[in-house]
Amino acid sequence: MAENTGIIRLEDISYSYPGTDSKVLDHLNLEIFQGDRIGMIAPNGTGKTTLLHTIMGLCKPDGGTITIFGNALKNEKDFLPVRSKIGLLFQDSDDQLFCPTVMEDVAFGPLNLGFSHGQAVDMAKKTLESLGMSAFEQSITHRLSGGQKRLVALAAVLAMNPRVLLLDEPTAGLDNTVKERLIHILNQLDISYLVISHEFDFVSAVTDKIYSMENGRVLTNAGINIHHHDHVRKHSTLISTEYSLPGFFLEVQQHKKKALKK
Amino acid sequence: MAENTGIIRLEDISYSYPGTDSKVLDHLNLEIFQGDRIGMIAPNGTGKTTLLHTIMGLCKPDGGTITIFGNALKNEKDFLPVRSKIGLLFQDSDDQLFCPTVMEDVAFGPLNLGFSHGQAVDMAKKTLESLGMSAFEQSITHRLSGGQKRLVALAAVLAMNPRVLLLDEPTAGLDNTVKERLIHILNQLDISYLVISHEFDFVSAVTDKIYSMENGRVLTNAGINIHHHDHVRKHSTLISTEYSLPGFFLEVQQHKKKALKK
Amino acid sequence: MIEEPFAQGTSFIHNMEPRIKILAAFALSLAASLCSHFSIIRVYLLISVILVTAARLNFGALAKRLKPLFLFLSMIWFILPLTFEGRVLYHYGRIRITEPGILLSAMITFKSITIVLVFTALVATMTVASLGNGLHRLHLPDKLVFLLLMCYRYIAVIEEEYNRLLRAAKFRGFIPRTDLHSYKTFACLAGMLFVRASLRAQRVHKAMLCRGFNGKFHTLDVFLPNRFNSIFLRAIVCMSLGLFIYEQIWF
Amino acid sequence: MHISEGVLSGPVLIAGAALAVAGTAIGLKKIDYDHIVHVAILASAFFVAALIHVNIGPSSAHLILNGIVGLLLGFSAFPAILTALLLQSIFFQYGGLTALGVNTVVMAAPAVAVHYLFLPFIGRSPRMTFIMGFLSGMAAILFSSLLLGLALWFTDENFFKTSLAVILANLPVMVIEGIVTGFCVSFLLKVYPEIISKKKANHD
Repeated sequence: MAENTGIIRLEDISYSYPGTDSKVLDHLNLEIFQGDRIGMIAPNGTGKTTLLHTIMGLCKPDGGTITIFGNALKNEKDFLPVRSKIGLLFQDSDDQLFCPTVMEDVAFGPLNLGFSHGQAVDMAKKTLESLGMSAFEQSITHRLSGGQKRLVALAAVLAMNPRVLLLDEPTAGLDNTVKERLIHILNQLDISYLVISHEFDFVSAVTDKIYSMENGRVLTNAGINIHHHDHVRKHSTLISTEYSLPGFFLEVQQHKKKALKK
Repeated sequence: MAENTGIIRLEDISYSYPGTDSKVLDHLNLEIFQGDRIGMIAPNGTGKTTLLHTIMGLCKPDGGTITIFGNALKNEKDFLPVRSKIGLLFQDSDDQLFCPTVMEDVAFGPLNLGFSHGQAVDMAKKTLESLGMSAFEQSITHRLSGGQKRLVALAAVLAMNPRVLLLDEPTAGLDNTVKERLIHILNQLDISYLVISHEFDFVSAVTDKIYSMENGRVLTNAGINIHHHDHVRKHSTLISTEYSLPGFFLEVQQHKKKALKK
Repeated sequence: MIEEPFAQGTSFIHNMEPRIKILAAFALSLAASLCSHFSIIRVYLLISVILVTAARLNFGALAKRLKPLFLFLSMIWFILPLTFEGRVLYHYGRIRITEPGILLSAMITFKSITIVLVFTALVATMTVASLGNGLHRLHLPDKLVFLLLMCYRYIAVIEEEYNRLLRAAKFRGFIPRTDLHSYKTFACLAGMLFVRASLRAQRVHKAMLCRGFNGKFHTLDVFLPNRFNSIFLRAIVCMSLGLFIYEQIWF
Repeated sequence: MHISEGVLSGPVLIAGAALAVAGTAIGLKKIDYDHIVHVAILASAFFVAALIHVNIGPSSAHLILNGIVGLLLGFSAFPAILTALLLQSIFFQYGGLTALGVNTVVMAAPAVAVHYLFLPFIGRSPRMTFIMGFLSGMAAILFSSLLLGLALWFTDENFFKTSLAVILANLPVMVIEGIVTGFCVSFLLKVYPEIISKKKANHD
């Protein structure tokens, strides 16, 4: 066992969809420490969303233990106080932004934490400002563009002042401008996070460690050695693909990981 | 001008979203010839979906001419007979499949073309068989996995016997097994196609020419020289990213293109 | 498709508190709908025209908005004079035009235009978000307010889903006709909307739980109460009530 | 299907409003906080589905689908339909504030009736499901047009002929709503039976 315990720690977690046999999570282990910036590269259908929902207590695992901030969590009640300290950014911002205006959406979390209207509005304003989204305070949520929605959703999560962020495909469907803005924002954040994505360049630009998922388990193998080269060389023009992101010629050295023993 | 005309030919096409000034397509030119297998590498927000919708007659361009199969197309009516001969594979299969069972979904197109029920079912069966999906004929489409849905969507498009295929991010969110299957299928097809994707490895594995899009135009420049290196080296395990596809160490030499003059 | 063309504006009506506008609209429309004399209904119509003018609404958009109403009214003018019993004003063979039919058509015309203009001037000049806030502060049930706001929030999302599905159908050669195949296709499309709505509801519910939802809904006030609001409300209510009582006593 | 402002008499408007309030109150009581999102987003889907135009010979009509809403939501159809109608009047000016009560009753009462009449038979066999779906869609429109006719008739006896015309004009709509609802219920039962069976379990 590790000498100091992670803030989130999943041990031996298994989960199958109700009524099916195939295991989405299969004796999975994962530990996130204070200050960790972890990337997880996994295609759809590998159980990544289930993994995040399990951490939030939205999926009840069939077996295993979940320890968050030092407490073992079992039932819905245990998860309630924890949820406000873990910010989950959903893959589809439309699922996450359910209030009519941006301000109401961002203030929703603080209001639920028991802050007064005035305080909640203040917190929302500050968070929006820190993300450069002040201009949208009074905007109608459903009229925003995809990129704006993503940033507002992030603001809604950050306004609750979480200790850990879980990001589910934060770049899905975004164009490069927003992606770069997201990279900039994440790199300036002072909290731990886990980013799930299938975009290697994005993940490597915002994290220190890269894991992957396979057969319902997290692979945190110590030996990953990632070489990344500029592989689209442009002559007469620029090919603006996601490859033209910061993070070129980047060499991510995998930190020595204290791999969890089962 | 080219000596023989392409089956799809866009000349000087401009398009702005209603009520805005910024041009999504800006005097765009594109020609697809019989037998062409073209890849287009374009990130989100560059107008690739608009381009595909323009070819299908869904976005009315502000200027320019669209010639498909030798006919200049102007209004909705002109496009009707053409649509069934161009197969468009949507980025999100959930947007494309709406019938209860796989069989009904695949037979939907042939039925619309006026085939009898028996003929449509026959055509659907054959198409599904050719994609190795016969086992799913009676499955509920909605309950399939993402990869299976993509293949059913492709079957639904192919069942109409199109002369050209347009594929919009066909690999988005798929795992490697399905990607490889898709590569195999595309390489065996005997029709022309245009693949839009941001996955270089996939595109280079299924196409002969690679274009890109920038500032509302298609770049078909002869000078693109693409170097591609294996950049995720695996030691103790496999990181399944989109990079671990066939097509490593690949060098695509751009074919000399007869660039369309304006 | 889902537009709120009148919600943006700078007139004093736009700047009024939602609660006040809802109450005023309610009082005025109710009084107008209960009115049955031409000399009175004209006053209501005048008030509604004044309100619309004060809200400085775009005339073209307003005309467009009144189009369905005028279609309905032309139907009324076509049917009622021919079907109502009463003093015959004109007849051609068996076709007769009666006085009560004409009078009722005229009354319906006055009333419906008045009520629609009041609604446009006072209710359509706020966003649904403000309307929800106003209704909340008027102590309508939490659940109903929330239902309204959530429903509003997801209409655009679901409409976009529908457009994509219909587009996919058209790309595969679907041409709507009067036949079983077409009806079945639309039934599938509608069914798919319900399925996707239900799945989305599950995800949204999870997202709410993640943000500490505990059964309490909040709406935020954007408008501050001021003296002018209550003066406006009193004026409108007094006028409605006054006209109503006047009509009961004098006619 | 709705009646415009300015047509109905005071007593009819007030009776309609009272019934709508009662129905909505019962409906809201049946929705717990975990379920309210579900009702809200299904109401959005209902709003959008009602924008679908289908051809009837040379003309076209938009779907109403209150039968489906009734089958899926039961008494919660009252608040859901009230919400959708209020939003319709805001966006398209289909009616204002005073006729909202009557219009809600006209659409929602048949939806609730259909729920209790036909839902128990749905799911017994594919054939039965289609037939019951067909009847639900048809009956919902039939009841709605009868209610609308009644509202007119109570306003003024001279509206009798108009009421008959309303009911007759809705006959083709009934058939089409029946067909579409039948297919739609069959679709839902095949593709996502939870959406129907969950409600069924609630009041068994």
